[in-house]
Amino acid sequence: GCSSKEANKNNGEAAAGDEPLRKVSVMLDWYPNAVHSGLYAAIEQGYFAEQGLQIEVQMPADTNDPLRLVAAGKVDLALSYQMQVLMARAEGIPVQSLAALVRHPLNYLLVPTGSGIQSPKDLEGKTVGYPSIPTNEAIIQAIVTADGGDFSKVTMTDVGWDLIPALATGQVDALIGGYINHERILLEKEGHETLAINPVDYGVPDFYELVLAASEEGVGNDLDVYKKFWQAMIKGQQYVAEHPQEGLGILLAHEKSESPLDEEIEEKSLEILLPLMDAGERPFGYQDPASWQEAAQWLLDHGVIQQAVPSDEAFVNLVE
Amino acid sequence: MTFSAPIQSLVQQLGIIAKEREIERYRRDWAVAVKLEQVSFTYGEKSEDTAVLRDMNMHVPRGEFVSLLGKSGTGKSTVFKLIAGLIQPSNGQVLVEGEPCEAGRVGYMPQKDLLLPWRTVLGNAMLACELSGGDRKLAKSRALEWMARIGLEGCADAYPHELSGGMRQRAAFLRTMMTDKDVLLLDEPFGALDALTKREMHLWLLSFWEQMQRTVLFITHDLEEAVLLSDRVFVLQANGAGQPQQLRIDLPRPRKPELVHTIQMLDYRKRLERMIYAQHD
Amino acid sequence: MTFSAPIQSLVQQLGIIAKEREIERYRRDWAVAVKLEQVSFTYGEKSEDTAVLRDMNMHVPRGEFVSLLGKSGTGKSTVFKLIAGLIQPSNGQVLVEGEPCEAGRVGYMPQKDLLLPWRTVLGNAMLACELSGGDRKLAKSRALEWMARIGLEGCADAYPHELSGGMRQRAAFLRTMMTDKDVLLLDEPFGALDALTKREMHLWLLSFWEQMQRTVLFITHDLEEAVLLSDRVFVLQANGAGQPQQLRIDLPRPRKPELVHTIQMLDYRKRLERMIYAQHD
Amino acid sequence: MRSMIKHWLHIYGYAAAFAALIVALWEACVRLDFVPSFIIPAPSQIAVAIWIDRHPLFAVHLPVTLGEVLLGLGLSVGGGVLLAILMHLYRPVERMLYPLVIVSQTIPIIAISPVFILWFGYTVWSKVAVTILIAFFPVVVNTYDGLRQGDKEYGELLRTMGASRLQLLTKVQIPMALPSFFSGLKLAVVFSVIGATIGEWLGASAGLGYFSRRMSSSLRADELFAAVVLLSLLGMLLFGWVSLLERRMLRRTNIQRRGRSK
Amino acid sequence: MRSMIKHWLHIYGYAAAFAALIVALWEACVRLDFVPSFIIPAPSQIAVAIWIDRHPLFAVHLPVTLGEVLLGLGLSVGGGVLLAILMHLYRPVERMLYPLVIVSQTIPIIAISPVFILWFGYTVWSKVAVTILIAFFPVVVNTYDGLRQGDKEYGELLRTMGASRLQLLTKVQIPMALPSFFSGLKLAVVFSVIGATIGEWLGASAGLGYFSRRMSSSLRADELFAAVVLLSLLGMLLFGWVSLLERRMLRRTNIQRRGRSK
Ligand SMILES: Nc1ncnc2c1ncn2[C@@H]1O[C@H](COP(=O)(O)OP(=O)(O)OP(=O)(O)O)[C@@H](O)[C@H]1O
Ligand SMILES: Nc1ncnc2c1ncn2[C@@H]1O[C@H](COP(=O)(O)OP(=O)(O)OP(=O)(O)O)[C@@H](O)[C@H]1O
Ligand SMILES: [Mg+2]
Ligand SMILES: [Mg+2]
Repeated sequence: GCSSKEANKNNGEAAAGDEPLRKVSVMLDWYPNAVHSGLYAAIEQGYFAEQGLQIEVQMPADTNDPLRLVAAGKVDLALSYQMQVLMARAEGIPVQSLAALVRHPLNYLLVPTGSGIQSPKDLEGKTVGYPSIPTNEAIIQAIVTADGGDFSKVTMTDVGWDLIPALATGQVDALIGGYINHERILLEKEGHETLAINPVDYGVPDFYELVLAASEEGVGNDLDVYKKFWQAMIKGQQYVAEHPQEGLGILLAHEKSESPLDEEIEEKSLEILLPLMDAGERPFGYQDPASWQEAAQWLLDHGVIQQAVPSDEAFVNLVE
Repeated sequence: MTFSAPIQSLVQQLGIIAKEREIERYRRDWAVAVKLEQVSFTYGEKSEDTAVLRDMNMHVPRGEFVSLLGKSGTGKSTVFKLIAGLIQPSNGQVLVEGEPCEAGRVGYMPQKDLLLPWRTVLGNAMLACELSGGDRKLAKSRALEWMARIGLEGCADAYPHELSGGMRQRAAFLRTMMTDKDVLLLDEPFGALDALTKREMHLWLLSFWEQMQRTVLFITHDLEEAVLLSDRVFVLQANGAGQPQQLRIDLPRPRKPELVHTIQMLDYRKRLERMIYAQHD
Repeated sequence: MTFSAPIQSLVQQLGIIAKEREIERYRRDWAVAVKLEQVSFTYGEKSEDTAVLRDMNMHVPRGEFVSLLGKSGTGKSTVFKLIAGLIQPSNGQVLVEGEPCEAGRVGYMPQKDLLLPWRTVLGNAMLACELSGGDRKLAKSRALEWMARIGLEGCADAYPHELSGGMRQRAAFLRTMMTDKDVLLLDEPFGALDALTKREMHLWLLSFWEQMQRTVLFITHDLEEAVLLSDRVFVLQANGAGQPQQLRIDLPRPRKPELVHTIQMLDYRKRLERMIYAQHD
Repeated sequence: MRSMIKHWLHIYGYAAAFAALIVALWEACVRLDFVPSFIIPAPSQIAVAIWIDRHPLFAVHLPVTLGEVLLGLGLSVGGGVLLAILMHLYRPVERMLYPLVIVSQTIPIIAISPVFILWFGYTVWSKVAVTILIAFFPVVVNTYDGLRQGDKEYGELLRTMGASRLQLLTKVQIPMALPSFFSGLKLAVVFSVIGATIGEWLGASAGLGYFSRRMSSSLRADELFAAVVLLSLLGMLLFGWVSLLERRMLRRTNIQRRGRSK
Repeated sequence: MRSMIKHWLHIYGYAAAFAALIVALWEACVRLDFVPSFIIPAPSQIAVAIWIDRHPLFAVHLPVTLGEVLLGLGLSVGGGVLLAILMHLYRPVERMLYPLVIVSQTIPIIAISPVFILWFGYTVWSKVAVTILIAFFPVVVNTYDGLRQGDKEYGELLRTMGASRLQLLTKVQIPMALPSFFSGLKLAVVFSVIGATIGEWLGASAGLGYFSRRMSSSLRADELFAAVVLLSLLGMLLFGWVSLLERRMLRRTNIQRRGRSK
């Protein structure tokens, strides 16, 4: 950012540290975990301060809250899901995505190994558990149908927030809505090996799992602030990508005093996440209009949203 | 306005006459502490047949000690509740010192002692003072003094459930006497007392009454007690109807307990018995 | 074992003597319905000085009608609670028909009426039958019959709060009489009744007692009542200590209410008065 | 008829006016954008949502939730009263079980929801179990306290009449515990509604709780609040019904509450 | 001293033995794999977790939660009693506010969690608000019922002594409402613990509820139950303390509960 340098100049001799930092509040999609190590690294390494920002991290009560609260102007930025941003827009909630953190689905179909289920069509006559989010139903329908199965023979069970116990205690035969970097690792740790089936292999668009969102009003007023924010995030993510051990260490240290994280789990998680967060040629966070287009169309086609959402209005890129 | 002298004096005289009439009326009203006029009362929403009181009339002269007698269940306590303003007559009116009755005008000792169980005897006695916002210290010293005189010395800090039946009754009596009201309604205040204690209470109540010249209405089943204490005795009709019968007790005051053993007492007692029994045979 | 004849007969004789002695003892015990032996009692955990009863002795012969008199607060009701087994003596023993007292052995009418407010008069009267699992129909017809005799006809379905003080007392009395116990404790059962109603109750209670030959203990403050009803009167000491004074009432039975106006009555009354007053002067 | 209406108007006039005022204010707040409608929708929007979704709401979800509520409530009340009576009769039972009962109330549902899933699966029983967990505590505490409160003197009287402990309980202590029991019941009735809702969050395929959570996940506030309004109405209805029952029962039994002293 | 210990053993012996039995059974169940330890860990595992995390648990989270509980409880009780008194004194207030109070109890927290955040942000007040929401209802219902229950006759007596409505309230109705109020308070005390826990789920950065949720989401049952055990202990302690207060108060004031009739 050039603007931050300007600000420094304007203040003359005043040291950068003395200048009041712009406060930016970020609501996480969930409690801190490996996916947020870039953010925490950027905070700890002072990348935000360099940009003249002070970050306030908040945690939600429910995965649906971040979007609502960012739209209501209670927080500046929120981490959420691509599909949910589209659903929110379909409901007239004025939010826009600013950047893609995780560029591919983490939400896989999980089935216990040795259960005989090899591909989605084997789900016929089985029970699939999902957290109350309706997109999961659409995903199962899509992949079962694409695989030549009959979705009407699949029993869908809402398992609330108890994803792991549902599968581990045999209440359901398969699970959708669990993440390969979290639920799957945890299941494995408890001795439940699972087969993870990627929905993308069965025609579901390769959507962004995690995006950064802001309200339309916020984008209108503070786009430059958000850009600065993202610059710091890029540096943070880069730091983590280059030094995964240290990057994770920062997160662990941050959480240590209150709610110590399980190091082993988070390590594995980060290992899975890093490639999925990498944008390749493009800078970290870049969003492809085609992805949005595809996702919006898919949601509409599968009845998750009732009216078409113009996909180009759903996002703004902070980096090109 | 100006008038000629004779007319002026005429107007003045007329004014004086009018005022005297008014005063006279007041005097008459004032002389009656409690007045029941054609009072009817029914509990609940039952029909007229089940009325407890029917067209009852009763005048209690100011400053008199009046007893109410009557068979159990004839409505004595109901009359008290009417005068105390706890219930409203379905017909007729109840006047206390010329005004329609309302709660808080008279001192009322109900038939049940109704001592507040979470207050000590002293606490119960202090209730009236607390409610009217009087001088607490004065009230306390008076309560303690009176307590000693009615045989409750040392019980100031006892809770009601630690008292015997007669002690509870005396504590309730004390509480009523602590209300500074001109009219006192006492519903069987000494029913649970032995003869000796009762005699002490009589003496104390009489001396209190003679000093203060309050109006006292007194329900009892003890005929000797009624004669000993009262200026006038009302005997309620069995079916709660009409005018209660009256008997004036023309014995000189102050009255001594020894009166109980006199011929006069026997005579009054017999007359009262006849009045009560007559209604039921 | 075998013994020679003379020894056998000796053993037999000794056995007979022993048995006769036992029978004799039983007879003596049996003749005493209620026995208090050196009974002391203190409420709470206060020191000995505040004892309500101290080394009290009292024998109530079987089948007698016995009254308890005493100044208010001397411990009459406490004695009843001991006999009813509600409280345990801190010293000495209380025997009912030769056995240590325990709740449920005697019929007890407490000083407060304690009618269950959620039951009608009939429901309250039926309590004893329900508890002992007796014949409900029989009990009901008996309750209704007795209700008529004590002036509560038509009140069977009334709730206690709809009754006058005297009616409540009679309902409580009825409930006690419905218990089929051999010993009855009546704590001021007629204190809230007018003379006429009281007379009716006396007549009924006496006829009941004469028929059934129960043992009755009766607390009252009405001396005439005590003399009229009792075979024996106990007068409790003021400080609750020692043996209560006794007076046998040697009047022939059946006793008529007119007895009240006889010389004998006056005589007994005076003696009792002297006994009570003597303690307090 | 007319006078009946007048009487009701007199009694509930204030309340109705006040409710109308609140609804109007709320509508205004949302319309004037003081509160975003995706966080709290306007009453009119909720009404529309209820109308549009009337079929799933009333025909599908309401009956399911109602069933869970009634089943859970019935078991809570039965079990709660039984437990209270046992604790009252046997002191050791009280000492052993009361702490457990309290513990059950302080365990966050997230900690034991897996247990419910393990034991009951996704049947109606997992929801009933949550309902019971939430609704039975007030019944236990209030009934137990009510049983202990009863005037000692009535109990003494009955003892002199040879009453057994059980008779003491049925003839005196239970009647005297009724007012307190009813306070607990009123709480339980309301709690059972939220209990069923939370129970459905643990996993369900129908019910107003399930519906509300789905709508919340789809960010459809109108429908979410449509379900909430139904839940509230259900709670109020049940509460009103129990209050009525209470009034009848206590009037008939003349226990304490003989009308308000004016 | 010895006899004191004996006395306590006698009173709590059963309870302690029973508790020990339960803990032993539980341990066995987990060890023998009847229950997977990631769903319910063994008591020994929990104990180890408490020990390991003693610093964050006792130094960081417990004080935060305790503060919320006490603040929320205080406000619930104060506000609840005030509301009950107002409803008792003014009938229209009752008719206007009672339905609202009931509604507040049937709204699932997910529906209004954004509202709390919107209004109170991430301050302690959002947690206190949830605590109040959960804890004040039993206080209101029990206190209100208690005020109405009081024997009418005492009130009548006071009216003949010229008592005003306020005096009636303070001299008769409040003393007579105490037993019922205490039942409500006991409920509120326990509910305020769970209230603070749930409040912390709405957004917090410390507290046992926050801790437990985080541990739950990463399937760390040992730590989760370590927090749960602390919450339960907190609830029991508060409950015990209020019970003690109740016993003292009611004994001192001789209201009804003059000991249990044996
Ligand atoms: N609350 C009530 N509801 C219905 N009836 C009642 C009520 N109170 C009293 N009664 C009836 O009214 C009548 C008169 O009762 P009241 O208490 O005035 O009698 P009383 O003359 O005081 O009798 P006692 O000498 O026995 O006290 C009785 O027949 C009684 O049954
Ligand atoms: N529960 C109690 N706790 C403490 N003291 C009590 C209790 N009950 C009674 N007493 C005291 O014991 C004494 C005797 O009481 P009791 O009721 O036996 O008297 P009583 O002879 O029946 O009197 P009364 O004729 O007035 O009914 C009284 O001084 C009383 O204060
Ligand atoms: Mg009367
Ligand atoms: Mg007595």
